Amino acid sequence: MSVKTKKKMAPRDNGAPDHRPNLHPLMLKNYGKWDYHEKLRPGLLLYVAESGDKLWTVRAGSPRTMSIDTVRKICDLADKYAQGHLRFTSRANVEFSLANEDDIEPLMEEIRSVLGFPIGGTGHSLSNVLHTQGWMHCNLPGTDAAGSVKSIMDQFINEFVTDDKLPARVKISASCCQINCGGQADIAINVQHHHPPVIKPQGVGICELPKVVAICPVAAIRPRQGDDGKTTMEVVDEKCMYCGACHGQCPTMEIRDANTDTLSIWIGGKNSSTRKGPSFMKLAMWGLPNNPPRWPEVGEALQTILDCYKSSAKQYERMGEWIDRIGWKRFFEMTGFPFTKYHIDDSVSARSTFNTSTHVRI
Amino acid sequence: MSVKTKKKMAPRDNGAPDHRPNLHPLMLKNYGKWDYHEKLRPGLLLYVAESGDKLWTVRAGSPRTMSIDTVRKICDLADKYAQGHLRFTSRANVEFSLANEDDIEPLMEEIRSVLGFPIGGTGHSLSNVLHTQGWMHCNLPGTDAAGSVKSIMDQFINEFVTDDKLPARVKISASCCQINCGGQADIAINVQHHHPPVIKPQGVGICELPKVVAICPVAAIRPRQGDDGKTTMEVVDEKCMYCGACHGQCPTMEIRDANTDTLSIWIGGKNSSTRKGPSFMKLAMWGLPNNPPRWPEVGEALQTILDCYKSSAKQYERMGEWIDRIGWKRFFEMTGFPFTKYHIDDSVSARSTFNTSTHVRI
Amino acid sequence: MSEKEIKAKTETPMLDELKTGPWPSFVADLERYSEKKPAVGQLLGQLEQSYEDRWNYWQGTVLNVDGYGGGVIARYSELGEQYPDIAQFHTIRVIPPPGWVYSTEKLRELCDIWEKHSAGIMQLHGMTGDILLLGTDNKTTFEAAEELMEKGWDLGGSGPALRTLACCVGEARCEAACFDTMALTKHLTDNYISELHRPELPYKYKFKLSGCANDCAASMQRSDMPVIGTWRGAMQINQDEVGKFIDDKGIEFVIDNVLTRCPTNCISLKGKTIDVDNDNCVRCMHCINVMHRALKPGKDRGATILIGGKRTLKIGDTMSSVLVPFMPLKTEEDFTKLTDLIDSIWEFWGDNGLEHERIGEFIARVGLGTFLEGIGLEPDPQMINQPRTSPYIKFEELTGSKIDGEPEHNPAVSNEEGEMAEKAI
Amino acid sequence: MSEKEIKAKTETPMLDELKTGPWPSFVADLERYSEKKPAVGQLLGQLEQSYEDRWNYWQGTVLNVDGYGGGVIARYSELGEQYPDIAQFHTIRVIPPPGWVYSTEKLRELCDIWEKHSAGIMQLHGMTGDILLLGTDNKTTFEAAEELMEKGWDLGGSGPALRTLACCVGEARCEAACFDTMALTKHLTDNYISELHRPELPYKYKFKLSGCANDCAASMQRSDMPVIGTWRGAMQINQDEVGKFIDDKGIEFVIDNVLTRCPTNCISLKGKTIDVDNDNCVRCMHCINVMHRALKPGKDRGATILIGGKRTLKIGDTMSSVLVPFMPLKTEEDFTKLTDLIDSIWEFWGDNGLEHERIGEFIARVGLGTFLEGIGLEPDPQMINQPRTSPYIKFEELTGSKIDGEPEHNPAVSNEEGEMAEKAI
Ligand code: SRM
Ligand code: SRM
Ligand code: SRM
Ligand code: SRM
Ligand code: SF4
Ligand code: SF4
Ligand code: SF4
Ligand code: SF4
Ligand code: SF4
Ligand code: SF4
Ligand code: SF4
Ligand code: SF4
Repeated sequence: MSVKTKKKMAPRDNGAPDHRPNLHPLMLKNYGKWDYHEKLRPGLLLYVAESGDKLWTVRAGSPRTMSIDTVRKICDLADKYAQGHLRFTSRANVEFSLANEDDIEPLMEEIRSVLGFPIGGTGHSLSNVLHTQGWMHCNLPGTDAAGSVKSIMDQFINEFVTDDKLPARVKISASCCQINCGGQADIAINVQHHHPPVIKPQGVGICELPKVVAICPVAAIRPRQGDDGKTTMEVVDEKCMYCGACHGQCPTMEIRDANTDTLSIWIGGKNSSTRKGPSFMKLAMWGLPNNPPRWPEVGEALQTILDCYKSSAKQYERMGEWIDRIGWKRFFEMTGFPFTKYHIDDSVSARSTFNTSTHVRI
Repeated sequence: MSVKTKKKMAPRDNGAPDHRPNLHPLMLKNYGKWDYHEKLRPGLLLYVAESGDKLWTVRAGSPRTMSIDTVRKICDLADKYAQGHLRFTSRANVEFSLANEDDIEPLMEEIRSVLGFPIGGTGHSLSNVLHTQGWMHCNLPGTDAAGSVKSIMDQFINEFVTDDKLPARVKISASCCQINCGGQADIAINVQHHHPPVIKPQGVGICELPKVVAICPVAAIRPRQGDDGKTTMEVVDEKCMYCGACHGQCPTMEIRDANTDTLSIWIGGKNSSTRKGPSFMKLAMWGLPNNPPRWPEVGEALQTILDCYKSSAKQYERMGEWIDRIGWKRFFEMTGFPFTKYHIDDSVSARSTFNTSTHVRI
Repeated sequence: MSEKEIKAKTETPMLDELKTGPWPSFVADLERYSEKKPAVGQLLGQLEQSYEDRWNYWQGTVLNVDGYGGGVIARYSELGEQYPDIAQFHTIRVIPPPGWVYSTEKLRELCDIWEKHSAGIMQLHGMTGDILLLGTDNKTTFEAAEELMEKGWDLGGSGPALRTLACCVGEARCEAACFDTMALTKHLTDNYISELHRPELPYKYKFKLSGCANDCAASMQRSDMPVIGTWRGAMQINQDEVGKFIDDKGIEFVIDNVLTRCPTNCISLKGKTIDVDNDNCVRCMHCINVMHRALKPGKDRGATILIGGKRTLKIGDTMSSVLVPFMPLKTEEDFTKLTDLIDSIWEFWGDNGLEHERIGEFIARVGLGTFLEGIGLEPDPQMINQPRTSPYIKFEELTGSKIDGEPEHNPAVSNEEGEMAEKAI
Repeated sequence: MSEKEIKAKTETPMLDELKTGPWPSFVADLERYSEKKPAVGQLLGQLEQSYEDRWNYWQGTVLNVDGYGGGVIARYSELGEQYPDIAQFHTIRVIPPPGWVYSTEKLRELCDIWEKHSAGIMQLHGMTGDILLLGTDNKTTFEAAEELMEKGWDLGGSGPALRTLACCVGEARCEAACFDTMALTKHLTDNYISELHRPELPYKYKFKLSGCANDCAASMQRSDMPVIGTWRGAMQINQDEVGKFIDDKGIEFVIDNVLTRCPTNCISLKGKTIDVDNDNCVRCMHCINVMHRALKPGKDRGATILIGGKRTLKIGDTMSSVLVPFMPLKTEEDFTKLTDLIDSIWEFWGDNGLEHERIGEFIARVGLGTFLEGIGLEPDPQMINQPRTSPYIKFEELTGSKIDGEPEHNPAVSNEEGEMAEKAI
């Protein structure tokens, strides 16, 4: 496919920057030839190559959203200690790789003092919370994400800076609307709507009507002739399941409600195929107030979940595996969270979530 | 609810006969107080009560369909050796319970010589095949069941009369139509239709039209005005999935076809919650000819399955558990059965059957 | 379809092939018996025709014994001309003693009645659990039924009714049994005998009772309401016997056949003893089956009540699922609690179920949550394997989020008309 | 909804609460930075308003760089009057080096460009994997983009297009990696750069690449096509290290944390060594993770290609499922095999997919069987956990049952009119 180009325009379609020049020299040298790694202490791993080369990696927690100034400070440290290279992890942490063991302590010191970043997130820790735009940039959010992440990480800083206090790695995500750009996780915090979308009168007409009608998974939206003769929409409340898909398609379909939206906690999601394979996250608790700036009710619920997890899970048992083993009954008992009819799946494949065995814990 | 009764009518609503007078005296005496059992040899178990009482149980294979003469001969043996009592198992085998060890040999001898029944079906055996009416009595069958059971049990008599040649208990069922009154089993043989029902013209009108229309799971049946002005039905071929539900409701909807119906083999069904819990049976092979009187192609396929199972399953591993462990890939490789697109679920919950992990065997 | 002329068979070459081989032959048996009952010979003739044509010659019809709406499966032959003695050839379903136990006296009584009135064929037993008596006509059906009932027997279920119950041998001979399957089978049969005889439910309803999770009554997929024995609290462990077992079989055997087979990994080995995490034992029976001299179900016993199992028609196979995790089933009051539950289920299903809709299909249609509300049972996490994964929840509750002192209404949305087209990005 | 007047904030008491605590505060950082860039202060003001109202004040719009159909997420503020510097406040998505590795030189270059043209906020990284640069207006967006591209950077994906790829660190630093995640990320990005920039697919398409089953790129539920490393043949076992591990940790630890955790129970203990049933090892990585000095992936390495993962919209969460169990990914030819597969998928989906229908939804709608036919891939039992359970199969094949010498047609069905009503029994 050819691309229209204008005079004086910069080159197009550059593609991905080459990783090789961006790699730490020891990573490039020993590329594909690593032998083993060792967890030395929280936030510090040693990678040993087949060649015998050693590389120490220091991991620090980052707020993800940063000013240019902060990013430059990170670069300064990388230049000073990490041979002018650094990387970010898939959970938005910063990693400095060091060729010299002696640099570990000074680097750690400066990470803490200059950047104000904590060191940890390795091993069986609660690593950085994946999160989304929130009120800072998205057009759909019902809550903020960066703020709740800050609150969560403040609360669980000890679980970040240690690597053996938890049974296994704990991955949390926080999203600002039900779409959940933050993704599945051991624990996810998500927005929950409690009524069908309200159609904002002033907006009708700006969206492509057929597209809005088509996006509704349960065919709850239908075109309607307005009083003024213009075609508008209506929502069949009985059918609507408050999913908000229409809102993403057309801002007129206002699904959010500052008064009635709540937050839910979902747990047991897992991407790794390690042991039993990936799993979706399941509803643990709904109806938590959307309470900025620190969402204390969410923090409390997380504390409860993590306390129970710590006290009862076996080593290497991810959140969902732990609950699979002890059973959801015990989970609800231990946490004291109410089990309600809303916890029971009501989709077409609901039957596949039923306990179709005599396996009970009594 | 009161019941209309006429003069001279026998009593109604008797309910279930009392089991107690029908129980072997030692079973009645030690009711609820059994301590343990021992597998002495194929077809012979010893039950020891807390009281110390011993009861030997001899199990014999039965064809289920019997003349009164045969049933009386069974009674004769029970009178002679089993204190005038007997029972049938949930797989239609006959069980004689003996108070005296000395009676075991003579009873076994007479079971074989007088009844012509084999002794076995206990432990890790292939027990009697559960089956259904077939051409002997039902109005829906596409094949016979008693006949195919006879053929199967002739073929696998060794697996019936031994109790340690198989990794675990093997339960087979054979049904005469897709309804499968024989039920889920480790291996089930079932009829398969290859086209929509053909409406028999002479029959239209005998059934309640709305009921026939209503029973179709995919709404493929609709009323149609016939040439003669009478309301008849038509089937939308694109929608119809050849399920035959309409045929059960109305014999006019002829789903069977002696020329194109085939037999399928389904495996891995399990009712017990032992270990991983119950499972449905899954399609292993389709397109086997419906070939009376001995259905040799079915026998061959069963032989293949059982040979593979024997050679590869671990002890206590039921058919489905074995395949779960080795994976369906290996199953199809070992058996040489073709894996086709028809093996892939296409129902609304099809996604739940996909391999949503990286777990592969390569 | 082409017509072809069918003649009454005098030879049965295909069926004859079923007379050979080590397994007892129903053909040989019936052939012998046909000397007494010519109908049986004709039955074999029609069967031979079916074998030849791979086609069936029975049509269904309806025949009811006075006061009953079911229990007889009536058939007439399409080849009635060729085989007049089986022109009508009905089956009577008879309720057996729970657990299919017989004194020869009672079984002989059945034989006598049946020989007198019919072609004299018995199937022991039907897949639902009935005694199936084959071969009466429109008249002898009634005679046989009357005589059966005279002697205390009763007809089994058919149609949209409670069906004949079935249970495993249970406490009568099995040390694993956690409740009295036979007594409860009798109790439920007698208690609901009217529902069994007079079809008034939306559709059929089957109970099967197993004394433990081994489910020897194969109830999970074959009954609308399985009742399956289980226990509360700790399993009984005889550590001496455990030690003997380990000595006898070796430690690898125990790891490979017991420890690694536990569905919840809740057994651990401590030297020559084992430790069971009873909180996480799901009463699956496996370890008990393998080490049954050493392990036994706990002492506080009862049953799990499940619901919704059936075969495929319409919505696909349904497996039963947990309704009541544990119910003691010892006393009259225990039994009453169970029948109260059944009553409320039948009432809600009766009021709202569609025709030919079994309880599993009904629950799938209305949703388990609604069903529980309808029958007045609290949701219990044991009913499910896992909570919902879909965030689309149809709450009836509006609020929950309101925080004290916060604005009562949503802030005004911008008054500007959207000037630029919005696109999903 | 009631209107209320909104004033520009000079104080941000709620946000200020987010400045305390041990975790680095984006509020504190941005507040400091607002001294350089007033827009950032206004951003905090509007954010404070959102915190107060629990309401959002951004509207979406569309803005495209010449030659591109995506890569810019354009926003205008509903409070543009109060906060003029963020009236337009767009994000540019920039493709990072695979694995998010940077030389400080390149990262500083990015900082310089961004500081020059925008509010100067960076998010490292977005959930899809992009470098997110926040804070340009309708004009500076283009200036920044031109300069970025001048320096060799490129815009990320948005809309119904291929999205920016993400991968784990892989061979660059991880001994578990089974293929070169970075090289393939670069290859696919470059190969499909046009599809990434010009939205022409039915909907978004995401790749995420993980070097092994641990899936550190979290690809299974977050990408339409995960590529996950695996191996063929035997795992590498160093039995000396096994022995050391057992000595060190004890046998119970090995049973409880390795043996019983293997999803296919395929590890057995033989004294101080272990035996892996490689045929049944499903390459889950667990034992290797725990005993990584003793165990390593096998030597013949490649990847599993999966398909269909995404979040909930419309049909509920979908998890990716296996499409190609094993594909070597070493040579150019290997890469070409993969892109051939992708091409055929995009073609079939492109021709038949609905608007806003992701590949997982598409497969759910047309059926996996049809999909495989459409892309010309043979069905493989590894694609599924289990074959169908429903007997209702829509065969295209008619025959199969015909037996030599048997009648060509069904026997005639009885001519008699059904005289009695048929009832389901
Ligand atoms: C750096 C990073 C990859 C990257 O390219 O950025 C990474 C690196 C490692 N991961 Fe990971 N994982 C990283 C994100 C993930 C993710 C994705 C995520 O966090 O969203 C997952 C999948 C999560 C899920 O299931 O949804 C992940 C699942 C694992 C697992 C499997 C855990 C399990 O048992 O399920 C292992 C194995 C283990 O723990 O031994 C693992 C192991 C490792 C090892 C030990 C691999 C190695 O030999 O280097 C590395 C980490 C040392 C440590 O202790 O943290 N890593 N790891 C990511 C760090 C994120 C962070 O900053 O916290
Ligand atoms: C007699 C009978 C119960 C009855 O009331 O009639 C019965 C009796 C026993 N069963 Fe059973 N089972 C009987 C049908 C079943 C069924 C149902 C079926 O066959 O359709 C099942 C469930 C099948 C399924 O999953 O669909 C069944 C699943 C078991 C199991 C669990 C097997 C497993 O691992 O999944 C055990 C435990 C064992 O094998 O140690 C068991 C164990 C036993 C024991 C050992 C229990 C005991 O202590 O007495 C008894 C048998 C001795 C033996 O070796 O056969 N019995 N057993 C049934 C004999 C049928 C026959 O003639 O072959
Ligand atoms: C006789 C028997 C087979 C046998 O040879 O043993 C049988 C025979 C019939 N079954 Fe059945 N079913 C028999 C046990 C079963 C079972 C197994 C069980 O009960 O444990 C099942 C599977 C479990 C279940 O209930 O789903 C079974 C599932 C069906 C179905 C499918 C129901 C469904 O919802 O999927 C039908 C068709 C229907 O109900 O519309 C059916 C319908 C029939 C009918 C009434 C056919 C009809 O609609 O006209 C058959 C009458 C045959 C006859 O001439 O006697 N039969 N049927 C079994 C009853 C004997 C007895 O009373 O003891
Ligand atoms: C920026 C980002 C969140 C973040 O802060 O990191 C994001 C932001 C948005 N996502 Fe997302 N998604 C982002 C990663 C994800 C992910 C995770 C991933 O890619 O790994 C998911 C879940 C996985 C998936 O693809 O399903 C995700 C699932 C969605 C969906 C739901 C799609 C679905 O089929 O269920 C939508 C709505 C849609 O597509 O209609 C959506 C839509 C959006 C939109 C474009 C909202 C809209 O429709 O206008 C958001 C723009 C916000 C903004 O102002 O920039 N976003 N979104 C992530 C992209 C940054 C980047 O390019 O690196
Ligand atoms: S989760 Fe929702 S509100 Fe948040 S960034 Fe994604 S689409 Fe926007
Ligand atoms: S919220 Fe979801 S279900 Fe309701 S109208 Fe909108 S798209 Fe349809
Ligand atoms: S399986 Fe079908 S044909 Fe056979 S008895 Fe049952 S309903 Fe009749
Ligand atoms: S065979 Fe099944 S799908 Fe086809 S018309 Fe009959 S009931 Fe409907
Ligand atoms: S189900 Fe349990 S109690 Fe009943 S016979 Fe089987 S093993 Fe015994
Ligand atoms: S009964 Fe089952 S769940 Fe309980 S300890 Fe034994 S094997 Fe484990
Ligand atoms: S996915 Fe595997 S290869 Fe990639 S970083 Fe994680 S452990 Fe290493
Ligand atoms: S990699 Fe996983 S499946 Fe393979 S042996 Fe190890 S634990 Fe078992």
